[in-house]
Order: sequence, then C-alpha cells, then structure tokens
Amino acid sequence: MTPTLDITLAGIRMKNPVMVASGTFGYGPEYADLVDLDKLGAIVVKGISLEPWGGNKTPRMVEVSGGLINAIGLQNPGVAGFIGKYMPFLRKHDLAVIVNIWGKTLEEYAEVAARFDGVEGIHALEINISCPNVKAGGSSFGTTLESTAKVVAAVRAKTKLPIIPKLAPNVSDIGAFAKVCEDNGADALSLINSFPAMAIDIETRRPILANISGGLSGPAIHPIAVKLVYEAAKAVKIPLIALGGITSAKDAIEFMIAGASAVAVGTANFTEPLTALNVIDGLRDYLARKNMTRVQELVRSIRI
Amino acid sequence: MTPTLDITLAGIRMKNPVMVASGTFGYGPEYADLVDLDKLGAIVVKGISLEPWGGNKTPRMVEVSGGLINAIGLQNPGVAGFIGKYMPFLRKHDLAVIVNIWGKTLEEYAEVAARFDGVEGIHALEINISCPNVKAGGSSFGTTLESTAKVVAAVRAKTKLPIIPKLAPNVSDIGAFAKVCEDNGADALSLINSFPAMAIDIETRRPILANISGGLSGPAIHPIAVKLVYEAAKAVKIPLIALGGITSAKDAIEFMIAGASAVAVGTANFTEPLTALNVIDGLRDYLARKNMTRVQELVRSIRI
Amino acid sequence: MMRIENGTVVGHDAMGPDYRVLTLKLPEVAPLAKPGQFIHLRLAQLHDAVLRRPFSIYRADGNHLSILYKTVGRGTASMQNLRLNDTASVVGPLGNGFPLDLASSVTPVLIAGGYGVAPLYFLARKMTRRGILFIGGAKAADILLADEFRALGWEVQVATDDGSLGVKGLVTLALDAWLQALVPNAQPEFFACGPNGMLKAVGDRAISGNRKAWLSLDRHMGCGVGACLACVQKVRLSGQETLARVCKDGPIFEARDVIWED
Amino acid sequence: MMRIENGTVVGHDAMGPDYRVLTLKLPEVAPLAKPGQFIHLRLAQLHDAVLRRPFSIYRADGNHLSILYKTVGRGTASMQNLRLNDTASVVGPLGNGFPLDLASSVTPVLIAGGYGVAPLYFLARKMTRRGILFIGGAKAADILLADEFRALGWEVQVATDDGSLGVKGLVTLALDAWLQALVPNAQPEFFACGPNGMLKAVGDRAISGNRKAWLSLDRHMGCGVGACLACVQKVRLSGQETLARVCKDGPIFEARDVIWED
Ligand SMILES: Cc1cc2nc3c(=O)[nH]c(=O)nc-3n(C[C@H](O)[C@H](O)[C@H](O)COP(=O)(O)OP(=O)(O)OC[C@H]3O[C@@H](n4cnc5c(N)ncnc54)[C@H](O)[C@@H]3O)c2cc1C
Ligand SMILES: Cc1cc2nc3c(=O)[nH]c(=O)nc-3n(C[C@H](O)[C@H](O)[C@H](O)COP(=O)(O)OP(=O)(O)OC[C@H]3O[C@@H](n4cnc5c(N)ncnc54)[C@H](O)[C@@H]3O)c2cc1C
Ligand SMILES: Cc1cc2nc3c(=O)[nH]c(=O)nc-3n(C[C@H](O)[C@H](O)[C@H](O)COP(=O)(O)O)c2cc1C
Ligand SMILES: Cc1cc2nc3c(=O)[nH]c(=O)nc-3n(C[C@H](O)[C@H](O)[C@H](O)COP(=O)(O)O)c2cc1C
Ligand code: FES
Ligand code: FES
Repeated sequence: MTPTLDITLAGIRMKNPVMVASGTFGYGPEYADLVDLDKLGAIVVKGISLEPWGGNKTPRMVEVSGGLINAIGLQNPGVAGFIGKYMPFLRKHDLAVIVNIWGKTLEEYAEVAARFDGVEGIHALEINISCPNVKAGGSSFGTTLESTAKVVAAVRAKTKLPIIPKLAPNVSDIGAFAKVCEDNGADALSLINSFPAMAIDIETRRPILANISGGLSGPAIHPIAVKLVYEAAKAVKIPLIALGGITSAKDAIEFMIAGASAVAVGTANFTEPLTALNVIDGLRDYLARKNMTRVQELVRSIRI
Repeated sequence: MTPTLDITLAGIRMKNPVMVASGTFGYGPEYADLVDLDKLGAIVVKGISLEPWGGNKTPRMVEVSGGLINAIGLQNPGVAGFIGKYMPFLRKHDLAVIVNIWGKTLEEYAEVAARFDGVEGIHALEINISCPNVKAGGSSFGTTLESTAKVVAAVRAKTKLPIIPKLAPNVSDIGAFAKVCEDNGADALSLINSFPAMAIDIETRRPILANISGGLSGPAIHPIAVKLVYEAAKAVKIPLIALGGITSAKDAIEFMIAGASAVAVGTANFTEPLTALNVIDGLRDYLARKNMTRVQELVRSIRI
Repeated sequence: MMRIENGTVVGHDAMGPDYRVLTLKLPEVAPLAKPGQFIHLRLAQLHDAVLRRPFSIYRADGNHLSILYKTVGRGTASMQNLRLNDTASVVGPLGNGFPLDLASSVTPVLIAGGYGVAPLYFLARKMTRRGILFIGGAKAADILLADEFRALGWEVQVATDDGSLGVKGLVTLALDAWLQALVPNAQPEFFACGPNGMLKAVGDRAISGNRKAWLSLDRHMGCGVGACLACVQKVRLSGQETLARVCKDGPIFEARDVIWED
Repeated sequence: MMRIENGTVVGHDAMGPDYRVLTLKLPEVAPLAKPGQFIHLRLAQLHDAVLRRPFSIYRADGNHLSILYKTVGRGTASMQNLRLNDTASVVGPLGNGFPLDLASSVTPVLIAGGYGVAPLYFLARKMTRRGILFIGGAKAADILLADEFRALGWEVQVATDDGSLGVKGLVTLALDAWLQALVPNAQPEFFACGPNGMLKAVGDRAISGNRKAWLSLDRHMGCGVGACLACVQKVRLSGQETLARVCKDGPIFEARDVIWED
C-alpha cells in the first residue's frame, strides 16, 4: 500500500509535507521549467515588505565549506508588486502559497499582514523575524523574547490567515522563543533561518560580502537545526516546519523524527533543483519500507 | 626577511600564535610521534575537573557534513591525575601549556583553579563554561551573562595565572558575553566551543549519540565563528584566541584579520595531524608575501 | 525554456597550456542553446560544493555542447579530472543570449578577453555575416581561437599585455585604432565578453560613438535561474533604475542600460 | 612508534564480489606493522570528511602494506575509485596488536567474521606454528582467504548463515563442536576478529574453559591515536573498572578484561 503524504498543517492542506524555502525558489516561475510546482506541498515565497526594497550591494553570496553565506538583503517588489506580478501565476498551480513577510518596524509587519489578509490564493503568512541581513528590523526582533512576542501579536491582530513565525537560530534557548510565539497566537513555527556568518578575503583583508556579514545556510547547519527542532518540539504543541541544510530525504526524515510536521528545502534548490521532488519520493519510499501508512506517524517519533 | 611569529598573549609567551584545541590533542603524548610539540605555540589540554570523570556512554562521536558531533562528556583523570601523569612530559617541551578546566558547580570551578595555581609548567587556565556535553554545569554557565560573570570572578579570585574563558557560540549577543568576562578579570578569551547539534539514525529513529546531542565542530562552523570573533573584537580589548573549523592557514588568517591574536586547531588534528604545523608555515609565508614583519600586524586588521 | 540533464563527457581536451574544452552529450539542452547563453554545471566530484558553476556555451552541435574553461579555483580544478563517460549535471541553456538579427548594414565587432572568446565564437558561427574580432589577454597563451575565426572568414586583431602576440597593451588600443580608421558611414555594433574593465571601456566607446554594444557580464551566481537575487546588476530599464538579474535578465546587456558602480 | 605518510597505490584488486585489497607503498609505515594493528586512512577524494577511516593491516611486505576492505558507506565507496599511482595519507601503524610470543604448548585458534579475517591472516603469517581457523560469514562470498590459510598449513573450518559454504549457522557452532572433541591437555588460545556478538561469544567460551582469548574490537574512531576519547570500551585493568581507548590501548583486549554493556 502506498503511504499517504498529505497533511493539514495549521489549517493549511498540503498534498505532502515538503515545501521550498523562502528566498531560494523565487516566486514560483523561476524554477517552473525544471520543477513541476504541482508536485510540491507548498512554496514559501521570497520575503515581502510593504514597499519595494532594493536589498544590499553585491557581492551578496559566497560559497563556503558545506554551505553558502548570503546577504541578499531582502530585495523584493513589495506587497502590491508581488500580488500583481506573481499571484496570477501561483493561483494557477495546485500547491499551498505561504508568503514570507518582514518589516522594518512593528507597524510595518502589521501593515503587510493586513494587506495580505483576504488575498485569494494565499494560504498562510510566514513571519521573518530572523533575517540576519536587514539591520533595521529582522535580526533584532527575533533574538529577544519581548520583541518576538510583540511582532507575533501585532501580525496576529491583523490577519485571519495562519501565521508562522520563522525563528532565529542564534539563541541559547529556542524552546522559550517557540513558546512565546505559541502564546501569542502563532499557528505553526518555521525553524530555522540562516546563521549569522562571515567570510574574509585574505588578499584584500575585506569582508567578501558587501554587507560585511550574512547568513550561513546549507548542509553545514543541518545538525544544529535538528537539535533546535528537537528542543522546540519539547516546548510547544503547534506544528513545526523544519529547514536548514536538507539535501536528501534522509535529512528531511531526521527533522520529522525530531519533531517537524513539514520540511522546507532551501539552498539545495541551487545545487540540485530536483531536491524537493527527490525528498518527496524518498520520504514515500521510506514510509513504505517502514510499513507506515501516513506520514504523520513519523512526526515526533524519536525514540530516546 | 622572515617575519616573526612570536607573541605575548595575556602574559603568555608563545613562539607562534598557533595552538591545538582542548579535547582534540589529548594531553601531549598522543600525537608526539607525528607532531613536533616544540614547534607549536601552545597546547590546550583536554578539560580537567577536580576528580576523575568518566564522561558519556558510547557512541560519542559521529561524522556529519563538514564536521563531526562529539559528546565525549569531558572524561578526564582529574587534577591530580593530570598533573602526575602528564605534566612531567609537558614540562620537557618548549610550548605553552594551557589547562582547560571545568566544574559541575561554581565551587568546583574555583577549587580546580586553586589547585593549578603555582603548578610548575602551567601557563594559563582556559575556563570551559560552554561545553554542550555536560548537563550539570558547562553549557548552562556559558549561556547567561550572570553565571558567566560568576564563574569568571570565582576563578579569578583563586589564581594568579592568566585566565581565558571559553565562550559558547549559541548566544545572540557574543559581545555582551565577551564584555562580562573582561569586566570580571579575564585576561583573554577563547571562542568558540562546538555548537549544540544532533544526528538521528533514521533506521532506528534513535539519536546516534548515546548522549542524545553533542557539539558540532569542524569546517561547517568556521564562517559562524569568524562572525563571532569579529563581533567580540568590537566589544573588548583583551586578546582573543579563535577556533572553529580551522583546516588551513587561510582559515587562521581570516580569524586574525577579524580580531584574533592567536588561533587553535581542533577537529582538523584528526583529519590531518600536521594541520597546526601547516598553519604555522602558511602564516609565515603569507606574512612574508604581504611584507608584514610581525604577526601582530595582522591582528584586527580588517578593512571595512 | 531550460532543462536539467545529466551530460556524459564525450570530449575533454587541452587548448593551449591553460584552457580546456569539455564536451558533453546533452540531447535535451544542446539543441536549445543560443550564443551568449550559459550552462550551470554541477560536479559530482565536488561533493561539498553547494553552488553550481556557470560557463558560457562555446559550441552546440546536435546533441553535443562544449564549454571552454580555465582553471581558477576548486570547481574548475575538479573539472580537470572529468574523464570520458563521466557524467555531470547541467542546467541550461540559461540567460538571454546575444541578439542575432542585425540590420544588414551593420558590421559585427567582437571584443574578447580570455575565455570570453568562447561565447563570441559561438556567435560568429551562428551569424550569417562576417566581421572583426579583437582579442586580448595577458600573454600569447591566453589568445584562443584566432585561427578558427580567420577560418570563418573573420578579421582578427590581437593584443597582449606582455606583447608576446599582436600589439602590446589593452585590446581597446587596437579597437581604438580601428575605429579611428573607419569610413564615416560604417555601422559597427559591438559584442563583448571579458573582464569588467574591458566591458566598461567597450561600452564607453559605443555610447560616445552612438553605437550599440552588447556586453556579457560575469557575476558570481547562486541559482542561475533568477530565483536568489545574488547576481544583480544595476541597470536602466525604460528610464528607470532597477536591479536586473545577470543570470536571467542577462548575461547580455546593452551598454546604455548598464549602470557601473565603482 | 607511528608515522604519517602518503602512500602510493600499487595494487587494487577485487577479492570476490564484495571485497577489495588495496596495496599502498608505505616505506615508513609498512616495516613497523605488527599483526592486529591498523592504519588510519584519509582519502583526498572525500574532501568533506573530517574523519579518517580505520582498517586492519592485512599484509605488510617490505615497503608494501595491504588492507582488505568491504564497501559499506561513503568512505569505502570513494576508496573504490583509487587507481594505481593515486595517493592516500596514512597514519600508522596504530594500536597494540596481537601477542606473538605464545607458550610452545599452545594451539592458536583463530575465529574470523567477514573482513575480520584480514588481521588474522597477517597473524598466521607471522606465527611460527600452525593452528586452526574458524571463519564465518553471511554467505559463501564472505568467506575469504580459506585457501591461503590452508596453504600456510592451517586447518580451516567454515560456517555460513545460509549454508552456502561449510556448516550452516554461526561460526561458534563449528567452534563448539571442535572444543567438545579436544583432548584434555590441549591448550587452545583464541584470537578473534569480527562482529561484537561473535567476540563476546568467543570470550565467553574462553572464560568458561579457562583459556585466553584475544579479541580485536571494532569501534567508531575519531583520532585513532588516543587523544579524543571517542572509542572507549569499559575494561577491567588490575581489578579496576576503567575506560580503555580501543585505538590506543586496543584494539586487542583479552576477554577477561572486557566489560560488555548491552
Ligand atoms: C555567465 C558566465 C559565463 C562564464 N563563462 C565562462 C567560460 O566560458 N569559461 C570559463 O573558464 N569561465 C567562465 N565563467 C567563470 C566561471 O564561472 C568561473 O571561473 C568558475 O565559476 C570558477 O569556479 P571555481 O570553483 O574554479 O573557482 P572558485 O574561486 O573556487 O569559486 C568559488 C565561487 O566563486 C564563483 N566564481 C569564481 N570566479 C568566478 C567568475 N569569474 N565568475 C562567476 N563566478 C565565479 C564560483 O562559481 C563559486 O561559486 C563564466 C561566468 C559567468 C557568470
Ligand atoms: C580497528 C578497526 C579495524 C578495521 N578493519 C577493517 C578492515 O580490515 N576491513 C574493513 O572493511 N573494515 C574495517 N574496519 C571497519 C571500517 O573502519 C569501516 O568499514 C569504515 O570506517 C566505514 O567507512 P565508510 O565511510 O565507508 O562508512 P560510513 O558508514 O559512511 O562511515 C561513517 C563513519 O562511521 C565510521 N564507521 C562506519 N562503520 C564502521 C565500523 N564498522 N568500524 C569503525 N568505524 C566505522 C566511519 O569510520 C566514519 O567515521 C575496521 C574498523 C576498526 C575500528
Ligand atoms: C539566497 C537566500 C535568500 C533567502 N531569503 C530569505 C527570505 O527572504 N526570508 C526568509 O525568511 N528566509 C530567507 N532565506 C533563508 C532560507 O529560507 C532558509 O531558512 C535557510 O537558507 C536555511 O535553509 P537551507 O540550509 O536549506 O538553505 C534565504 C536563504 C538564502 C540562501
Ligand atoms: C572530541 C572533542 C573533544 C573536545 N573536548 C573539549 C574539552 O574538553 N574542553 C573544551 O573546552 N572544548 C572541547 N572541545 C571543543 C574544541 O576545543 C573546539 O572548541 C571545537 O571543536 C571547535 O573547534 P574545531 O572546529 O577546530 O574543532 C572538544 C572538541 C572535540 C571535537
Ligand atoms: S544567480 Fe540567482 S538570481 Fe541570478
Ligand atoms: S579514536 Fe580518539 S581516542 Fe580512540
């Protein structure tokens, strides 16, 4: 019997628990020649702010051992630009659309959320409180419990869509951050964003990235992310979406055993655009081999 | 002209700024057939506690992408065992000996420090407040400012040796931790320890390590460590010893440009025991190529 | 339309001491290729690299596609180990490519630096007319394909930094001399691929002479397909400053559209 | 005394469908090797692996050292690509090795599981006397070197799980039958290398029969030289429980010293 992969996560129905991560898959059309979008559980689009935003200067990305550091700086066409330019395309596809949002102030977060409320074809908002690349907001919000609580509550007040705060990895006690999100109305959590990191050109003695530092993503961070997911799962009951260094079904399965209800593929889309599809197939094969009939059986199934 | 590599760091004179990291080079004799100890700047020995300590159950180590996770659990022969068994050997060698210490309580940290004060041949104490693998103390001390301050002050009160707190990487604001150490009498700082991390065997659905989780080290963490060193260097004036994923002179030079006065090679000793010697040679060649006469010119020389 | 495909190595030969030509069997990708487009190559040998490597398409003949590369870092170093029948994953063809429909009065003027000659050779083979190639490099060994261009009936002028072949100096020196001698009603249109400095210099000449120049930009890339925004270049589009993606909106830009910063 | 040395591949051959013998030229390491010791191998092909891989020494002849390996994961998979004249970094010889000075009345009894036969073959070649080898495996293809042992004058008894060669069942079945039939004043001493279950079973028989058993333990390793404490095994040393390092204090332990925990 073929195991079933469909899940309902925070009220969002998905045909499988495999998504593509914000910032690594554009807004949908970019990879559409290579990846059949209708096979994905969900797309999380690149972070959207109230107004169009230009992002950082180049160089914006550098490859390092086991990963890359990016400092794109959240370049995006703004709420109206995104809805006008990309939603018609996305609505034609059979996958959940989760919009990653950010703001430079609390008010902006709330306003962006308000603007998306009721827009046809959008299934949830992922709140980026943890981007290491925007100084004005992002990073600082996600690293104190107080500001995390405020952002989540502010967004909650403005939308009926499921909201999914995306946690910063560079905290000592991820459980406390997970809990404060749950307490303030989060429907699910995404973890994790990339790690603050830096590379220096030893010939020029300058930082390689124009932004000085950026966020590390890719296989390098996977074992850290698994630990954070495991800790967060102990702290909250709401479902978790895990990401960080997934390159194969094995990596995704580790996350689900540790506590995730769904997973997202990020950097690996660049390495191998078919990764998300391979994860779906590998997950199905694994469940069949293990005689599990529903993917839910895997979630939080760790044996200690 | 050959550039000079010798430095005096927190009063410790070293013929070069390249050390081997605690827990990755034993107590000296283990690698002595392969590595001429007299060529190293310093050895930081495996963490020592008041009494002998057995550590965790096996498996204690697992290889992951770009690194390994270890949960040795600080197995060691205790202060008396270490001094009796290893100091005679170490005293015969021409390198600085830094003893990494830890305790399960504040009192134990202080007591271990007291016991080492005045022991011939010991040049400094590195205080491990950040080991992710011992639940009773270690980890928790290094992740709050208050307990960090207390441990550093307690050790300071008991020794005239230079003291070097070793910081935990999993904090949001490394600068604050660096500062609180400086304010409480630290002579230098080591950063960073390994990252809390975890790997799960998807066949058994059990954690691979007997201790459930452990610490991630190796190339995977290098770009994160560079960023932390850069931030710490902005926060304090005391010298920094940088470690985390060094495999080549290039990695070490990045650390020094970012703010480190010295560096330590850890996991790479396992991969390639000659790494520290290669780093020394590579550093000398680099300085010569860049027309620098003293290695100090490199320290904190980042151009923003 | 782009594809992802595992290519089999069917040729891998040195071109002088520093360059190599890698030919892959790519029945899906090769037939789609246009001059100025590139492929994004993944090497199984480089397990731990998360990024693919972009290379201009040098030839596309039937099912075969070739690139011409120089070893500069760990990716290109590991490419050297590719042997016949090894495979490498390819995404492509990517990018916009050069415009091919020139007015009949136009003389194509190609300007190449180093491996920048690769896409220009593909362009020359696809153009029905002939023109002139200016090719520059550090030394004689960096001057590639000059004879092949001549065989196609193109004029070729060479410049090297050390004077070991052609005129000594920058390739724009040779170009300037040629421009000076142009008959008034000549209509040169430029196609350039090489280092940024060269592109900018060519662009400046085009703009001041009121000619078109198609510049192939070289930027570090993440996704290669327009999704990650790593490769952006400030451009002017219909009068408005905006950030174009070199991988998707480029790599070919008309000189007037490019806003060079420092 | 251990050394670090770059070995050049001088031989790489299949031994049956699942095993291979890799022979390296190691003029410094090879002459130091003793049976039961191992080397720690680093593969340039496996850029991103931070750990070396341990392999028992199967042969050491002059400057040449061989290991016999089975492909089980990514390290051993990448070893398969080693070709003649490739190099691999080796640290060795490591560990204590088997005792070689047996009382003259003693009959050596070797018990091997899978690739565990490799160090035992080296041991047999270095022993001046002959004895008996019990060798077990899942199927006929896992029974290696039986003829080579016979050629050295050893008796060989084979057991396979599927009965495709020798008796069907565990190797200890054959051993038990042999022990049963022993003359009273026989003095067998055991040397075993294989899976933990087998080692424990051999040890139990040795202890209950009041014989010695030298067991070669297989543990995941970090440094291989005694520095990292990844590979510890609980043992009894002079009556005291302590943690021994399998890489340095072992890999060979006498059965009475080993404290097995589930
Ligand atoms: C559109 C385009 C076409 C190209 N065509 C060719 C060609 O035909 N022949 C050729 O030899 N080279 C070409 N290049 C450059 C080629 O991509 C780089 O030489 C190659 O990526 C270097 O990889 P590496 O791993 O050897 O170097 P490393 O320095 O180890 O690479 C590290 C990272 O930097 C990137 N990088 C390094 N140099 C460059 C560069 N010059 N441009 C873009 N990214 C770079 C790599 O892709 C990688 O992500 C082209 C680049 C672009 C953008
Ligand atoms: C003292 C000693 C002698 C050995 N002698 C031989 C021999 O002669 N022939 C042979 O084929 N194998 C031998 N092994 C086992 C061999 O080390 C493993 O098969 C090999 O390390 C697997 O590496 P991998 O990358 O292919 O597997 P992976 O599973 O990808 O390796 C992942 C990690 O686990 C470790 N690992 C996996 N399996 C083992 C194992 N069985 N023992 C120790 N570490 C393991 C690897 O070293 C690596 O660190 C010996 C092991 C030890 C400890
Ligand atoms: C180029 C790039 C751009 C990203 N942009 C965003 C973003 O806009 N919003 C966001 O929340 N996360 C962003 N991320 C973070 C990813 O969504 C993901 O959390 C992170 O990369 C870790 O997953 P990975 O290791 O699988 O890439 C970005 C990551 C990369 C590499
Ligand atoms: C096996 C192992 C044991 C370690 N033991 C200690 C220890 O006892 N005390 C300590 O402060 N750090 C210990 N560490 C941490 C290292 O000293 C170092 O901080 C860390 O590994 C990061 O450096 P690396 O990436 O170069 O290995 C240990 C690391 C490893 C891998
Ligand atoms: S490389 Fe990703 S947008 Fe161009
Ligand atoms: S492997 Fe490091 S002590 Fe044995």
